Amino acid sequence: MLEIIVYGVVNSVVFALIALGFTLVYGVSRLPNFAHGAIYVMVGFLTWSFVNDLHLWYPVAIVLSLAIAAVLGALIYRLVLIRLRGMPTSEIIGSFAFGLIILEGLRLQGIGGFKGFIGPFYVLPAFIDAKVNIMGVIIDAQRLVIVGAGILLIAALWLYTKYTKVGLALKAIAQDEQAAMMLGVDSDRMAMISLGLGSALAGLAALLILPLGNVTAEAGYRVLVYALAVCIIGGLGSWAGAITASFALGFAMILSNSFFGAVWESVVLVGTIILILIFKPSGLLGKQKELEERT
Amino acid sequence: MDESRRDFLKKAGITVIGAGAAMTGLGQGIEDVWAKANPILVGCPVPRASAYGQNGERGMLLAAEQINAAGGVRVGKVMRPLELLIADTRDEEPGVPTSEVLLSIEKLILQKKVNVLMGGPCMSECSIAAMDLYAKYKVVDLVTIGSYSPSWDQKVEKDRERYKYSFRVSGSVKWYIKEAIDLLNQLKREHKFDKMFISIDDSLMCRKAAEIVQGLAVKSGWQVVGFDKHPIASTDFSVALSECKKSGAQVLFIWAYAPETSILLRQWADMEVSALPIGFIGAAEDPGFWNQTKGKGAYTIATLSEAGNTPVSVTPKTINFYNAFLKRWRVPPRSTGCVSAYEGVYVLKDAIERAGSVEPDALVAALEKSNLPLVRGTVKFDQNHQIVYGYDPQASVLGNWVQWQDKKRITVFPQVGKGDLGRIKLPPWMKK
Amino acid sequence: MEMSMSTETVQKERRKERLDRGIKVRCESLYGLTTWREICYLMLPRTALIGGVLLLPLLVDPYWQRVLCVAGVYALLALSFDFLAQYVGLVCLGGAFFVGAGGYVSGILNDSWGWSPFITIPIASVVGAAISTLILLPCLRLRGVYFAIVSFMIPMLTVNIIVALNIFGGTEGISALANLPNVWFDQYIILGIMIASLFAMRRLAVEDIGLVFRAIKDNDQAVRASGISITWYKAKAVFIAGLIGCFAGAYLSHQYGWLGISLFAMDFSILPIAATVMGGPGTLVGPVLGALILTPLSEALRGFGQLRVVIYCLVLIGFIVYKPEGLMNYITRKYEQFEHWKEV
Amino acid sequence: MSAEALIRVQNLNKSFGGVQATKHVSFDINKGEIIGVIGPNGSGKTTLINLMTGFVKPDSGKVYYGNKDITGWDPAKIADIGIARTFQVCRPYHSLPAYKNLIVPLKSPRILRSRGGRSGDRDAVAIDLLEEIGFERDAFVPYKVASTLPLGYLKRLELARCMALKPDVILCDEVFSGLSASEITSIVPVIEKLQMSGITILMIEHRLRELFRLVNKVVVLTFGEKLMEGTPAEVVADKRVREAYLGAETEVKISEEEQVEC
Repeated sequence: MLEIIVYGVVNSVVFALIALGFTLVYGVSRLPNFAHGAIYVMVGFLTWSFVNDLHLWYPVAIVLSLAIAAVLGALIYRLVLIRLRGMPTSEIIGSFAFGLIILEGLRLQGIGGFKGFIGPFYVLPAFIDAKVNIMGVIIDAQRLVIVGAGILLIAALWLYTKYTKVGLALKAIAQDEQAAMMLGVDSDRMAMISLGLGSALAGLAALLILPLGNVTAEAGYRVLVYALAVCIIGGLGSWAGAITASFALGFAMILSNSFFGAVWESVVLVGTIILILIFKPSGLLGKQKELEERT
Repeated sequence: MDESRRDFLKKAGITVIGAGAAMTGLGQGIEDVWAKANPILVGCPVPRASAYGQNGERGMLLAAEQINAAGGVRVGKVMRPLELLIADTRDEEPGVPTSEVLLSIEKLILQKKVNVLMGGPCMSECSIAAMDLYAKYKVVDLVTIGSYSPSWDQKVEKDRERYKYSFRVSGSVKWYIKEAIDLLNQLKREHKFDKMFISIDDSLMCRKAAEIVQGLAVKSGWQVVGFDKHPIASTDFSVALSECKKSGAQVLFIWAYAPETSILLRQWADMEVSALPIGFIGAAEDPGFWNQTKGKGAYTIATLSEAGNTPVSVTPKTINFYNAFLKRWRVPPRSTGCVSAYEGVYVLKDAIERAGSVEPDALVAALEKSNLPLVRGTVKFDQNHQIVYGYDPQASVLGNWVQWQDKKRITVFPQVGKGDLGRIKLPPWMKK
Repeated sequence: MEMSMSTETVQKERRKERLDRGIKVRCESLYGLTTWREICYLMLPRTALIGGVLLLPLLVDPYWQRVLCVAGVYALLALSFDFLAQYVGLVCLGGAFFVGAGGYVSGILNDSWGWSPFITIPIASVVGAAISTLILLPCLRLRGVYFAIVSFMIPMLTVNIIVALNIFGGTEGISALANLPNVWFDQYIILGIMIASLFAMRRLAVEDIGLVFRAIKDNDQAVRASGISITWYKAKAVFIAGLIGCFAGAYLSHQYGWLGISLFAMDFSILPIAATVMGGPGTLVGPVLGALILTPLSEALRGFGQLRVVIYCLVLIGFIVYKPEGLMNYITRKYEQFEHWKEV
Repeated sequence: MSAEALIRVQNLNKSFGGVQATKHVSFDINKGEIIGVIGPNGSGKTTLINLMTGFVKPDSGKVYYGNKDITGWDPAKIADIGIARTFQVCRPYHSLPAYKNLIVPLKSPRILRSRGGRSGDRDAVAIDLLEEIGFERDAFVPYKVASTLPLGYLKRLELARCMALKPDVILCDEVFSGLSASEITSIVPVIEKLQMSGITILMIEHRLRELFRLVNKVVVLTFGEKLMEGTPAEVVADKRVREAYLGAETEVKISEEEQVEC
């Protein structure tokens, strides 16, 4: 019972971390970044090879790969999405294709002696490799780190959008693009920043979560689907929604695991999504539909 | 007069003989040229991005290189070289439809006009679907990587005439389960173990298999004190492990192919669970496993499913293979696929030479009669074209269960041959 | 009608003046046809397409014939995607579900009762379409990205259910289904259906029901205000698209005599979209051509392993970003209009 | 509360976020009359129509049609029983030719029923309708793609789409706004004709002069509340209305004079 609660919380925070970057990007620039999962995985692989091939100090590797992720995110916007804004299908296809390029590119075999990342041999070191006992529930420290970091991150972002200039601009754009642009906020620049920031967040999530497991390209698709699920349930672009949703999902999954068995996990996942959308087509805290209905 | 005639006859005779000799020599020359220009085309559908695919590809390439270096394959009177045409099937990758895999096989058959097929695809769904292609195009195929599903030979059994072109050189899960049970019973005898805790990936295949194991184990006097199904790619096992610890099991039977299983074993060591981990553990097959778990994976027992992946001289050929592989690829053979794929090429060579042609039906007949001492033991096929596994290297091929003992994979079962062969050790915290 | 689109396409980069060729204007309505030139002008592209497609199988070797069949399958999927996206406004990223539904229905009928493909494929197309419609029904109220994303997930859900319940052959699927009689039948049935449904779709788009669909895309609220239930019409549209997609699926399962969870594979959802983007969204012909180009292309790249995916993604992005109008719109424009530079 | 009231609106409430769009609005519309709804911008006029036609669900309050309670019905269903509406922001099917825009209502169940399921020559009907409302047939305007039409035509297209539905009630949301005087004078008779044929009409307008010519009753809204209800003369005479219409004073005066004239 207690286990369910503890691991439920951990799961939920994991979901929140995964979805945070996606929802930030969508909230600010109304762009669904389908390369989210790819970047998540890429950061994992990069950090691994910085540490194991270039023998960099772990923190350095982390900073480096996060920087790369941010730049890449910005590039996705500059190269592709900037020309596709307002065409949902194109946005999705464009970013998804970019993601595929990253994912498959990481696995390229022997082109220019480049050995792609294939197989289950890539493990990131945990920040703290230990076990903690919470009232009889044994849990490894990394998971606590995740929870802590997750909460900090969310708080930090909140403060960022509340107090810094860029943050406020982001918020303004998110609320009313036209008005913000009239007030001299450069929407393109903001979208680029948001994509960079979002990608960095995806990377950060990867660095926190991946030490629990192995880095595999397949994770890219899974992460993308999870992020989508959370954001859809929470209502695209709504932070509060995303966090609520990740808790809903986190616990739904733990429960389904312990009562029906793991194979039902994803059935529960998508089941929840469809149910919620039937009753509230714009997600738990989404506004979109309401606005569209007003003529 | 008769002098001259005899003389003439002599000359004539010489010329005739000479001419004959010349003719034959010339003919020989022509045949060689023709042979060089017409290698035996072997199509190899392989999922290159998957670990098992890599194993198989390396095995097949190594064998082909050896054979060609030795002059090639004797077809009738001529020696023809082998040419492997490797096609990437991309099975075992997300989002790839089986039809695409089958299309890549059709490419080999229809466009490259290969004489024989061998190798993958690895995924059972694909390789079972592919059998109908081989039947349709009447091409011989040797499954030499992955695809352990029992439904493979069940399918052959349903219609032996239709599927006579399919042979399976790689193993069948049926046998591996038998091995597992025998190994468990050996432990029972030697260490008086009788309680096991089962932990598996929650995938259909693992569930099926684990249920069978459970049934058989219970029959032979085991007591199953716990059963844990964890979602694939789940990364925390402490709950299950603490249960296992409480349950007083002496064996932790694992059936899991997710790479995350290595975490299970790390946690097993951290928590000093007093139950010996045994089973089908994809993660523990890899030579990198020791470093991956920072040595915490010690004492884990897993199957490499093929003798020859460790330097144990089951047959004289075993060690040679191991060293050749090490030399060629600068890594030890990882696990399933390396050996079976390597052997597959030799099985083919042997069959072609006995059949004296590459005609499918002749080949099938020859293959069915194969009786060839190789790396894993002696290759024979049963009436469902499934290679025969067993414990006697003279009559069958052998499996290979290893335990991780200081940085090395030590073969602990079956106890045949000599080399990296040893007895099962228990972790310190299990010694009474 | 659908030709008039090209006149609206606005080029951002350069100022170009475009004038419709007189002959095009005269041909706008069929009643205008008088001379052979005009008839040819109209018939040429159509006959070229049909003739070309029907000739293809005779020109290529057996392997490429197989590729052609698969290309046909993707073409049908692209067609149904384009129809839903551009004529009804439902961006359905779950095309794989149609394939799966069709494939499973016909495969199971064939496997359990041994009915011949000639019966099972038509049944599967209808039943499969019905199933798809029912599954998508709850999502039809969703708009834009929401619908897209949910439809993207539906095939995955189905796979998980099949695995979880271990029904329909579970992870290993069912093989040894009846094949289609012969290679030529294989190809001409799919190509024939492809062309037939292509022209059927073009017709539908100008029929009254098609007009309602387009109206829904342009402005669903106004349609509701005219006392028409949009959900009901969207359902109809999904059913029509489902017919096409499910036929493709059923055909595929019999062509290879196999069915399995990978019938729901993501490629069946993604590749048709790529084809549509490349061929020209909204033209119906474009996506078909796109598929006929893209599938062989990605086959030809097979040798490159992972690189192949990278390459065709690059092609895709290139089109999306630099030629969003797609091949077909471009060609149509060239065919129907004079262009010349004009200084501003 | 006259018995034969066709539509009865009873204290409708709706708030978006914090904004109270309508507060306890209630009034009746009798069969066959034209009623005008006026009020400064943001006084909840459009919301009122959205509430009456089901596009927005009210927080509380009721809408009766005859004796049916149609509160919160699906818009399609409300249109189906004969309440048509135009949109303030024109919503043509821009990819279709003008006359094809009318195919949609002509294909609605309501029309099919009236024609006993038989769909006649819809195109002809559509084009006649358009001509009736002032699309020059011989200039091929009806055949032009909607996206190429100027605002004047789009407004009329909106109205035509309602007429095509053969409704009993039409709710017009600022059909006059953005039209030139001449265009308006061309539409006014159409509306009068509709009333003749017994159709009940509700008009939201800023063009008070034209409005007051048409309507028999006016409802005045400010900040979502009903300020008053009465004949144009009464409304014009009313102080509060003037105050509500800061700056609109003059306009009201003008219409006053007209009242005197006629």
